[in-house]
Amino acid sequence: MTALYLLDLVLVPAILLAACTAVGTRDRFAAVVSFIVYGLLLAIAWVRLGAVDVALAEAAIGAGLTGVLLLGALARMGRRADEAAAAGPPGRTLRLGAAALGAAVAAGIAAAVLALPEPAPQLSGAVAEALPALGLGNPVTGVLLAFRGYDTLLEAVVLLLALLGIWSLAPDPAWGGLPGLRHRARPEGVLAWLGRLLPPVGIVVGLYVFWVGADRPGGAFQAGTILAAVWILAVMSALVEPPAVRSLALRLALVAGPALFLAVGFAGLGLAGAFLGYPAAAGWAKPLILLVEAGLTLSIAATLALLVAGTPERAAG
Amino acid sequence: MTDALLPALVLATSLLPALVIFLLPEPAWRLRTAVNLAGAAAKLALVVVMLAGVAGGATYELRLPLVPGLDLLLRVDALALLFVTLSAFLWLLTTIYAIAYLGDGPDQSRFFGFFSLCVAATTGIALSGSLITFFVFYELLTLSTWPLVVHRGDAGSLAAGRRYLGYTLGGSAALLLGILWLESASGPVEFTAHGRLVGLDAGLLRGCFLLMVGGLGVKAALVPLHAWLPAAMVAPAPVSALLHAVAVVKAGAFGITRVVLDVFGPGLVQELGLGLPLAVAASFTILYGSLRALAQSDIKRRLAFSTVSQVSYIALGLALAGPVAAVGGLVHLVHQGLMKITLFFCAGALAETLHAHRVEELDGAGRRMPLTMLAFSIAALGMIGVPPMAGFVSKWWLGMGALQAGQPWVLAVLAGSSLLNAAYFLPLLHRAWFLPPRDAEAPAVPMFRREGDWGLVLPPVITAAAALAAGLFAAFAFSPLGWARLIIARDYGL
Amino acid sequence: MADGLADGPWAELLVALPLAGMLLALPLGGRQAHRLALLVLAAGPVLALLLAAQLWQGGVVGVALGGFAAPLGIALRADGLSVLMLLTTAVVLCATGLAARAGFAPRPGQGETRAGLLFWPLLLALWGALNAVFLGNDLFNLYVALELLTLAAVPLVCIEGKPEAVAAALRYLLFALLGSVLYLLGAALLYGAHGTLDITLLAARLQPGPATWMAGALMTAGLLAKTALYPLHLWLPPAHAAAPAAASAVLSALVVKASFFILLRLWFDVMPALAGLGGATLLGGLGTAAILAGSLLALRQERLKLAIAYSTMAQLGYLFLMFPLAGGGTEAQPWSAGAWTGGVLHAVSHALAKAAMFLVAGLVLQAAGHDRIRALQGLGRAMPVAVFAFGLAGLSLMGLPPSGGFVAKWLLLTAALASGQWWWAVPMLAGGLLAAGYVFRLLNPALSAGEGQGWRPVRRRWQAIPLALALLSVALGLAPLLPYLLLGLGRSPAAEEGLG
Amino acid sequence: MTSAATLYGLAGAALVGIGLYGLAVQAHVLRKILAFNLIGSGVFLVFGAVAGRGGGAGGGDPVPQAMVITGIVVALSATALAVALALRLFRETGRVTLPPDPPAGARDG
Repeated sequence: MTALYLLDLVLVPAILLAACTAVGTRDRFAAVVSFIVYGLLLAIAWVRLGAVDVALAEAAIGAGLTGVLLLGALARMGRRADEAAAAGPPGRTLRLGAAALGAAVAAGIAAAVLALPEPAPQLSGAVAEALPALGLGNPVTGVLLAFRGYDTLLEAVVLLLALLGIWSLAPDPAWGGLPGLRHRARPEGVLAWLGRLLPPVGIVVGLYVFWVGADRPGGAFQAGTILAAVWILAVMSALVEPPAVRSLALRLALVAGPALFLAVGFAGLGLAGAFLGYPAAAGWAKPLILLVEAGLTLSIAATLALLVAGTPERAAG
Repeated sequence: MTDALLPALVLATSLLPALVIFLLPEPAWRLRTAVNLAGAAAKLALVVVMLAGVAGGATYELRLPLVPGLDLLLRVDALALLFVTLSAFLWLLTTIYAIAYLGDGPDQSRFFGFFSLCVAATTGIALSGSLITFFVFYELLTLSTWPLVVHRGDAGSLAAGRRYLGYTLGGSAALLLGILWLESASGPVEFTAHGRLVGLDAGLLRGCFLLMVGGLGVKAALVPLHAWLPAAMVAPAPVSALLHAVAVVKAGAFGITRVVLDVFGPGLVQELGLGLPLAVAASFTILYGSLRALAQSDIKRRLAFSTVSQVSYIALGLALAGPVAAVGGLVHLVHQGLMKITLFFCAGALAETLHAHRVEELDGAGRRMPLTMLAFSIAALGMIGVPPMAGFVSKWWLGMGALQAGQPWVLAVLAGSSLLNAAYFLPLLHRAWFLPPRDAEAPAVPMFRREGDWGLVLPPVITAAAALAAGLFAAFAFSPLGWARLIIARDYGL
Repeated sequence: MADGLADGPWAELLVALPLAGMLLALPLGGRQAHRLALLVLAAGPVLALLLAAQLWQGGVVGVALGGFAAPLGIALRADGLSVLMLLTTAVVLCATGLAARAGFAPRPGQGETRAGLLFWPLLLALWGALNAVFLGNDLFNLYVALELLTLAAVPLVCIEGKPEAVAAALRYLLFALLGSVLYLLGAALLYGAHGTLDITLLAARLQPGPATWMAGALMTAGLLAKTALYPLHLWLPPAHAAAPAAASAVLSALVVKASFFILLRLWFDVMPALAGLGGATLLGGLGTAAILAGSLLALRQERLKLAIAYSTMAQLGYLFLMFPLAGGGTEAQPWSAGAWTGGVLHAVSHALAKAAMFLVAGLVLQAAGHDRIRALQGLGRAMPVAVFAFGLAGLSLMGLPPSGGFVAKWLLLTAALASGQWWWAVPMLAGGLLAAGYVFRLLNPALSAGEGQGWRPVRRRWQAIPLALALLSVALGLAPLLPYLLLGLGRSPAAEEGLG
Repeated sequence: MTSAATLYGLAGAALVGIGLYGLAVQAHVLRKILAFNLIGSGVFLVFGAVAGRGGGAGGGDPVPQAMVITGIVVALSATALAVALALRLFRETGRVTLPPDPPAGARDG
């Protein structure tokens, strides 16, 4: 216990240090790298908090995909001098004001956190009580797919909507075409080697994470992220081309998850008497939940991959 | 059922034509004219029905609750009828006149649509039975008049429109504040329940009175809130008639009447010491308007300042707070309308036919347009107060009322104003009848053909005759004077 | 009405149907997306009316989604306020959808285009998000709904691809994200303190304390940034002006109202007792500043859409006068909850009027190719119906009768005077006069006589769409009794008794 | 457990402060987006603290954990859109910062 507590005392300053570097350093590249490090440290913190599901999500999405997005954008904007650099470091007044604001807000939140009541009001009991009826072992999956399934449905739509937003920024002539720039990798390079080696492994890991999600940490979002990462790697190593935006198969893959979720939700109106409900009869809930999760995994993987690929910029070949 | 239906119908006779006309395509001249005239005639007929009914003791009431405490309430009482009769009658004539005046000009659907809307608003003002209803229609009037003022769309009209809106919307804000302040203390105010305000804080009541009369004073053109009115004379002549005689200025004066007689009651107004200041303000406006009129060489501007002066007789009569003076004020609401509309009709016809815009261009007009100038002369003499014209009747009752109320100084105001009236009207008549035309080569056309379109001639002749009749037959029960005496008798409980 | 109709899943459908439409539109493709979208949009008013009937017959509608009751599950809740907002949303979106065909329906013989496809799913998602907000009874779910709203709204701003629109969209996104993350932080603290985020349960369990205070402050600040209350308004005018007119209409009319709606829920339903006089006065003061600053800025604009956008900033200010004025009636008043009702009616009538104005601006752009106010001579002749619609909508903004805006302002003003807080009446009246200033400044050149050069003709049926909206905003002033009674259903007691 | 959870909650509070500072001070759009992500993860940590305090069988209250997962996905969606907008802005105008606040009386543009 003491050793673990010691870990906390090291981890928290490290996280704060990484955050400060990400905000404070003059070098943008260093800032993004610090952010990725920060994300990985944070994932450890989540494990420490007993939230392995969240740790997976933070590592894969918060640190991984967000980092890739920022790095990619930074690369395309170039590191040459621009007006942000020309403006020089922010003025003293601004910095002092911002620091005061940040400190005040942080202090307020800290006070509020310290004042939270003991014992903590919580729902873990209620979740544990209701979980067996669904046939699930992982309470987080239960919350995501059943108790607060409505949130998850909206969230899946949010993800898709972000992709539509990115697509809407395409130049008109490139509409329907391939997203992102063409990637070139030397066939004998490390990237190409990795690109050939990792996908089979990644796909297996992804499917595993999806499958265990019902009972142990994991689930659609984590699995989808891993699958997306595999695909991104394959694209970056120029092994595959991203699909054209006008492809019907792609579009079906994108909407399959949320659409399936909605359909099961509507079915719930008849079968369970409530929208997004699962039938009370034993053994019905889990297959339905797995079905929804499977659809979501597919859609999330496709959506995340295309989010990273960016706007369509090339006409389809 | 008919009791609620009739006010709605009276309102509908101008509201529906407005909506129909908006939808008509520009070239549908015949249809538009037909709708216009049918609406005007129907309204007049309905008003006559109501006149008979109210004289027989009937009441008409229509209540439409919006939110609790905000009812749209139309109620026909004697005062409402006085105003609605005047506007219905004058609207019919103004419509005929406007159709002739605008001929085949542009944007007619817009013009006549808003024209009808304007009259709908005036009808609503006349029939409104509560302060908030009054305000609703009062604002509708402001807004529907604006497109008419800027109808020509040139820089001058647009500037006049801006000034008109600036003044009237500012006035409305004051009026609204006054109404709401009063109602927040007393609850909704209807025009029937006297005594509702008794016991409220005197300071609050004075403040509300000031805000309300100040707000209404903008439309009633009380100095110094009058400057929009002379500016607005750039509008086409039928619009001037509407502004000065049928609707806008009258709405302000009518509002002051309602506030004094039916919201506060003459007794409370005196008790609060508000009558004398209002009388002084009105007297000042009367003299100031006349003096300014004297200095104008543009005919329409001269008439406009004359309106500033004449409308304040109404406020003066009510401010004096005796029943006799109040009769004088009320009856002037009608008399001034009849006379001033005649003058504007004639001025418009003179401008159209002879291109006479300035005083000196009237030389010899009497020979070239005798009917028009005859009507003009009758109205002008009436304004001066020559017996037995309508204006004389008003001034007589006002003077008697001033004596009765113990305010003899008002006689001096009346006398001075009459002298000034004579000073700015008589030279016009002199030029028209006794001087030769300026341009010698006046076209040799037979007498009555020279008058121009009959639609421009008939209306002023009718209104002049009416003004004359209102004076001559003042003693009859159905004359404006008889009606005003009935109203005052009811209001003062005589 | 049959029982089946009264008990139908209308609330769930109002969220699910737009999302289903959005999902379906994508594989369907750009040639058909607009048809599908219009079909789905047309169902909106029907569903909202059915829900209204359900509310009318059986009182507040509560739905435990999935059959899991709060606090474990998420509840939808429809009271009078929700239903009125849902109705308004359905109507405005129907009109906007019809008007948007001009810009985003495919032309004959043309293949799928970017904007021609994406506009429609984005619009449907926006509608779904709005419905989710108006029905949501769970503070975290409302966060997701708000994000859904933002991610649908931001791409709509720059869907035409103009550079200034991209910058405006980015600024909008950053403001909105900051707002929602602050909101989420507040939600976290509330959960920590009370173990639930269900509004009804929270209201019952609420304990004052540092966590609750901080949560309230953070959530309020976040929602203010999203509602663009002065001085957090900087993102609004460029975004609403740069967006295509159909999108501007929805953004100005509805999207900013969504975060305001949550603010109402927060202050009046969740923590009325904690909202002290100071906080309410602060909101009222900021609202006053918004009214004055927004109106003055609107007066100075050279371009029609910017002027309308600044007017939105000003009109949003009125909504915040509800907070200090709530309650405070006297015995002379025959109604209750005057200020609250007035504020809500203002939100609704502004939604209708502002949507009409932006749609007119869209027609102007279509006909003239620009929207410079000075160069709009002859507009009155080129499209009289649209100009008339603009004027009618202006009535509501000025708060002049007959219009919904008038009734709203009347209620607010009376509440101010009756409770002795006359100082709130001053900005309201001044704002009305300033609004008259900018509305007539826009109408003035339109009515001036010069013939506009090269106006492309606009058919009357396109002009009829904004006219219908403007007429509705006027009609709201002639028949507000129905909305008033509707709003009384499930109304928070704080609306009648005041905050604090 | 509880004290550790509170520690991470305090860290979350500090992260929000750091992120706010970055958002205000940094002009480069990507760095603003990065700062926003810092604030976001700080908020998630506060949620985590709330969940961790809840104890529970496996590891704390699963409801806030699920909310955090939802939040992470939503934050990624927003980040992706913001990055795409920033790239588009850069491509159109060559700028990597937001243009200064629109002047009050913006002229024709």
